[in-house]
Amino acid sequence: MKAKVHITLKNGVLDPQGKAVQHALASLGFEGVNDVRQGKFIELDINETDRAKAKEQVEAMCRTLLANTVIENYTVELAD
Amino acid sequence: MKAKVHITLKNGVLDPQGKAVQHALASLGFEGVNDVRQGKFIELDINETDRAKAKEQVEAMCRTLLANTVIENYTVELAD
Amino acid sequence: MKAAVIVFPGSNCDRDVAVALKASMGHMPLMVWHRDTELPLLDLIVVPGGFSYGDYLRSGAMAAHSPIMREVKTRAEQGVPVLGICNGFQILTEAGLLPGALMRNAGLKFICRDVGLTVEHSDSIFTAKYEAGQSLRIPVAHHDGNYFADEETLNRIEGNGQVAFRYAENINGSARNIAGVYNEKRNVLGMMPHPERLADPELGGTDGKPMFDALVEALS
Amino acid sequence: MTQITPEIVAQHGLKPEEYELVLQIMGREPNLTELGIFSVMWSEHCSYKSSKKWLKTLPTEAPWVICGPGENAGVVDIGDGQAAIFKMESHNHPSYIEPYQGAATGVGGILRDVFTMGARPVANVNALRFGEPSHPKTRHLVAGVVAGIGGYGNCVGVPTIAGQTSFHSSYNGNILVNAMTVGLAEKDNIFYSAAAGVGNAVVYFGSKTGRDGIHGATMASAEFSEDAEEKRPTVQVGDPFTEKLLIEACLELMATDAIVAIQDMGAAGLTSSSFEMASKGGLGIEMDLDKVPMREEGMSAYEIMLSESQERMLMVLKPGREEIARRIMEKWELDFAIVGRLTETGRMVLRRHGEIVADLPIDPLAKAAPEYDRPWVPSTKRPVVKTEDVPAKPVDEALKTLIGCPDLASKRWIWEQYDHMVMGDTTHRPGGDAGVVRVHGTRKALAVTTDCTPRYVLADPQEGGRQAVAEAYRNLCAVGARPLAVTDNLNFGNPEKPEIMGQIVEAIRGMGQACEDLDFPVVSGNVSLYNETNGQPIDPTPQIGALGLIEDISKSTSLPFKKAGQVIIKIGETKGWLGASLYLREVCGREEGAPPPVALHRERRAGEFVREQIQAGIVTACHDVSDGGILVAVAEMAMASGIGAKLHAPATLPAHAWAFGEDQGRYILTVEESDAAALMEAAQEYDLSVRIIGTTGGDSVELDGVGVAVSELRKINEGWMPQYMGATEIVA
Ligand SMILES: Nc1ncnc2c1ncn2[C@@H]1O[C@H](COP(=O)(O)OP(=O)(O)O)[C@@H](O)[C@H]1O
Ligand SMILES: [Mg+2]
Repeated sequence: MKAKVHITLKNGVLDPQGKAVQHALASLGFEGVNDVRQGKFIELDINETDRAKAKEQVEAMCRTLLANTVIENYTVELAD
Repeated sequence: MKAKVHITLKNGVLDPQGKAVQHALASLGFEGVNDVRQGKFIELDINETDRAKAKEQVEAMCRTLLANTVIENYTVELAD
Repeated sequence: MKAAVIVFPGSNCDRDVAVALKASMGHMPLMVWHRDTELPLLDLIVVPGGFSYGDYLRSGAMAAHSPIMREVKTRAEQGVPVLGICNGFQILTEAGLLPGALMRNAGLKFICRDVGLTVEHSDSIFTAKYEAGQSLRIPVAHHDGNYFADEETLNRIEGNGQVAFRYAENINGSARNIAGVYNEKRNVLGMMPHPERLADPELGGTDGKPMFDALVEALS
Repeated sequence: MTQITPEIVAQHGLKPEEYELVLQIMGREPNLTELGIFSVMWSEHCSYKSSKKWLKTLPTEAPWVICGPGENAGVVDIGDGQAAIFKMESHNHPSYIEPYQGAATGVGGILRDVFTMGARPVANVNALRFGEPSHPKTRHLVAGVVAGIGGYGNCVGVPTIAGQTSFHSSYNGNILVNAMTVGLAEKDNIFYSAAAGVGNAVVYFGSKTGRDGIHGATMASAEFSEDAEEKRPTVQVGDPFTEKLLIEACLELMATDAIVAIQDMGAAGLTSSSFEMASKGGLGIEMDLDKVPMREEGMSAYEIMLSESQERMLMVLKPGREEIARRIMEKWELDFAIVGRLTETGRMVLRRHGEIVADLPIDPLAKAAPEYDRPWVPSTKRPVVKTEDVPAKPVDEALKTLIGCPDLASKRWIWEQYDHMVMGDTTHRPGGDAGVVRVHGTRKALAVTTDCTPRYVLADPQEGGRQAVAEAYRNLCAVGARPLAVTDNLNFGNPEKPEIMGQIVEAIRGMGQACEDLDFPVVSGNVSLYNETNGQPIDPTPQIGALGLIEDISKSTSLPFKKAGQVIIKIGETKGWLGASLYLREVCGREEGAPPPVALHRERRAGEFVREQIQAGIVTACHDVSDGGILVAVAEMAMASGIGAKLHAPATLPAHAWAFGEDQGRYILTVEESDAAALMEAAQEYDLSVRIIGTTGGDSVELDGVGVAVSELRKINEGWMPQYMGATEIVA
């Protein structure tokens, strides 16, 4: 089964990368960009076929490794 | 308008981060992870209100800056 | 000889390479701010190492779009020698002046140490003072030095003699151990190792110095 | 308005007596913003209330000291109109919570302390203490902290040239991350923080202010909405790219004559920077908080004043210089705002949305911060362990155990993740006794080291305090540098416990004696207390950072043997002291005994002698003897060079005591055979014990015929850390 994980910075946590990208876009002439936030997108291919168990497993992976829960949030989606 | 950009490595491009994550998951005892690919997830808040124009604009941003098309693919989604 | 070093926000080896150039050239190069749009007549352009724009998004990506890079591209096309070191190499690939891309090191860690390098051939103004096959010891200091290009590109650049240096030992996952590449005309060189860091005996070696000496000899 | 209840006072870490003082100073009840300001200004971190009394006893003066403690960093004269500026800071707690960002922002903070004074940072150093390797959190913390230090320092482009790393169970729940920066400035262009000139503009520049790091204790306050958790990350995120711009912008502005006073925003951000500047200048400030560049909407005065967002600075400009400053900040793409003016009122008056939201007297708040003479008890002295009571294990086996133990194993895994060569002046890379960088464009060089042996300090705080300073002194002498001054980071447990307070008092006393006798004053430092988890304190760790000057880089030396057939000479007396030694701990499994005593006068003579011999140009390699004793020191010289050594111990001592005893004040030198006699003779004048102990050469390190191959030693020494860290850690 395929799982898609989105990892984003929590609200209020400074995102230096997003800030720099926003700046760069402006200097490239892209106007009207109010905000940019950069996160991670991780695709996993796992053996588990039971959806509930798969979700549980990937969430455990997020908690222990994929996300830094002090500053990041994560969401897990399973492919159909 | 909000736009979500996914940037993923092209097929055939080795993903050192994904591989390391896969390895780390295994050593943490998560079994049955066949593949991990790590990409970027960028959220933009732009002024443009016309959907077609917004999409066009964000795709231009991807081509010029956000993605390196030698190694990466991108997709753009607009929030409703 | 007139050389220029391009300075981006976040460049941090600009002074180091200027000092190495001065040691070979006798005078300081011109330091050019990234927002400038024009360059004077020049014999050599150096894109130095560092963390332009913090290496945020992708190393070199934002610097590649700096106003000055348009001018650097034009000059490169006219045949002016351009040397990109470390972040400079990343910028030149992002700007499309060199083939391939530099990805995160396979070990995912920043690596700072001396590495063994082999010179592929001495047939360029950068390597004229080295012998083909010569082994060098030159420091690296990078997080994103894992050279990637698709097979077809790799075969092509190998065939054209565009590989400049290879690592003696694969430290970062680079395809075919590639540490440095030329453009087709061999007037543009990008390399991850830092020749300017071992161009002074007090810093522990001088294997990098012949590159600067060769450039000065050819371009003066 | 929020009613100030005893709970809110307590959440702000103020004791009821302290709150009484607040009421007296204010003459009324403070509002929440004002209370928050008192709370951070009177925190242990900002006020040094438990340690001030004792810190005052440290020697801080010498003819070459330009500025001692009290400013952002210490300043020493290095000749030719140049000055070195340096300091050490801790980021212990944040690094435990979020190792990458905690360590990264620690580096960022100490860099700012140094460039604020007009110096270009030229070297970084770090001292790290982790829990035992088997503790489940240790590996993750090591990976994160090292990546964070590298991530920040590498990007900013300042080489990280030395450090210290050790592991012990006392740090299991409370690691230590101490970072030090050394900078270079022109002696007559140093910047201080005292505000001057009523009417002058108070300027904010750097990054925008967000809700980063706002004091955790204040979260429960009624004024905050329910999504407080989500809104108030207590972890700050570092932005090294902005820091790099800030360095360049500051130095560019400092080359003009625009600045009256300047101060970085460190702990307690805008509050402490503005109060310190005003208080030092005896002036007042009126600030309009609406002008503060903000990253988030709807920030309250409380949040703006207490935010610990990184990469921000505050300065006072001369009249009419606002535009020059603005242009430079715009060039470097940094935020710039005139946020206030200096007044003669001696008060801090803050406005938000047009209303006065705080009005506080500056001096009483800054200078009348509580100062405690906390009760303390002397530490119990541990008995001296007799040599004959320590089992003699085979010397070769013991050497292998020691050289591969976590504390002595090579830290290459760490320092290869740090750019230690950027700036093009690193002549002595990590792995030696001190890191060395040339003073750019001159023949001079600065040597930097950081040292402390917590097991000695635990066993006897005063002796341990002395030893930490002495070892730093020795490490500088070992590369041929004249020791100039020290900075320190006093890491201890809860000072409200008399036995911990005793450790603090005695360690400071020992440090003070050593600094006095070695003519090695303290010019800056930092105190980190309450390093405890569940009532378990860390081992007392008064970390010393030290700076030395090499007049001519061609007259320095390094640790590796240079060639075979040279004579190995030991300076300093060997009695075979095994109490509190690594041999006792790692080979015998015993953590006990009094630590080796430090004889400061002999220490000084030995240092002077070694420096003189290095100056004379006859010393080919030099290493001080510390953890693990003579045999470990010689093995380190062998491993660094690939050249072996043959040693002979005197018959008067058991081999293990001679080889692994940790008597202080010793060095190992090598010289050509033809130079040995002259050196031995010169030593007589210094009244030092000097002995030829062997010769270099061969493929192994041998003591009286018992040896281990250098290649095997290397494998063990280099192997531990990479193997321990494995490939299981991902740090983005
Ligand atoms: N965290 C670190 N960062 C950089 N260098 C380090 C670190 N930890 C240890 N080192 C280096 O490893 C070597 C050994 O450290 P240490 O045993 O403390 O030396 P010494 O006994 O001379 O004080 C030194 O060169 C030191 O600078
Ligand atoms: Mg030492």
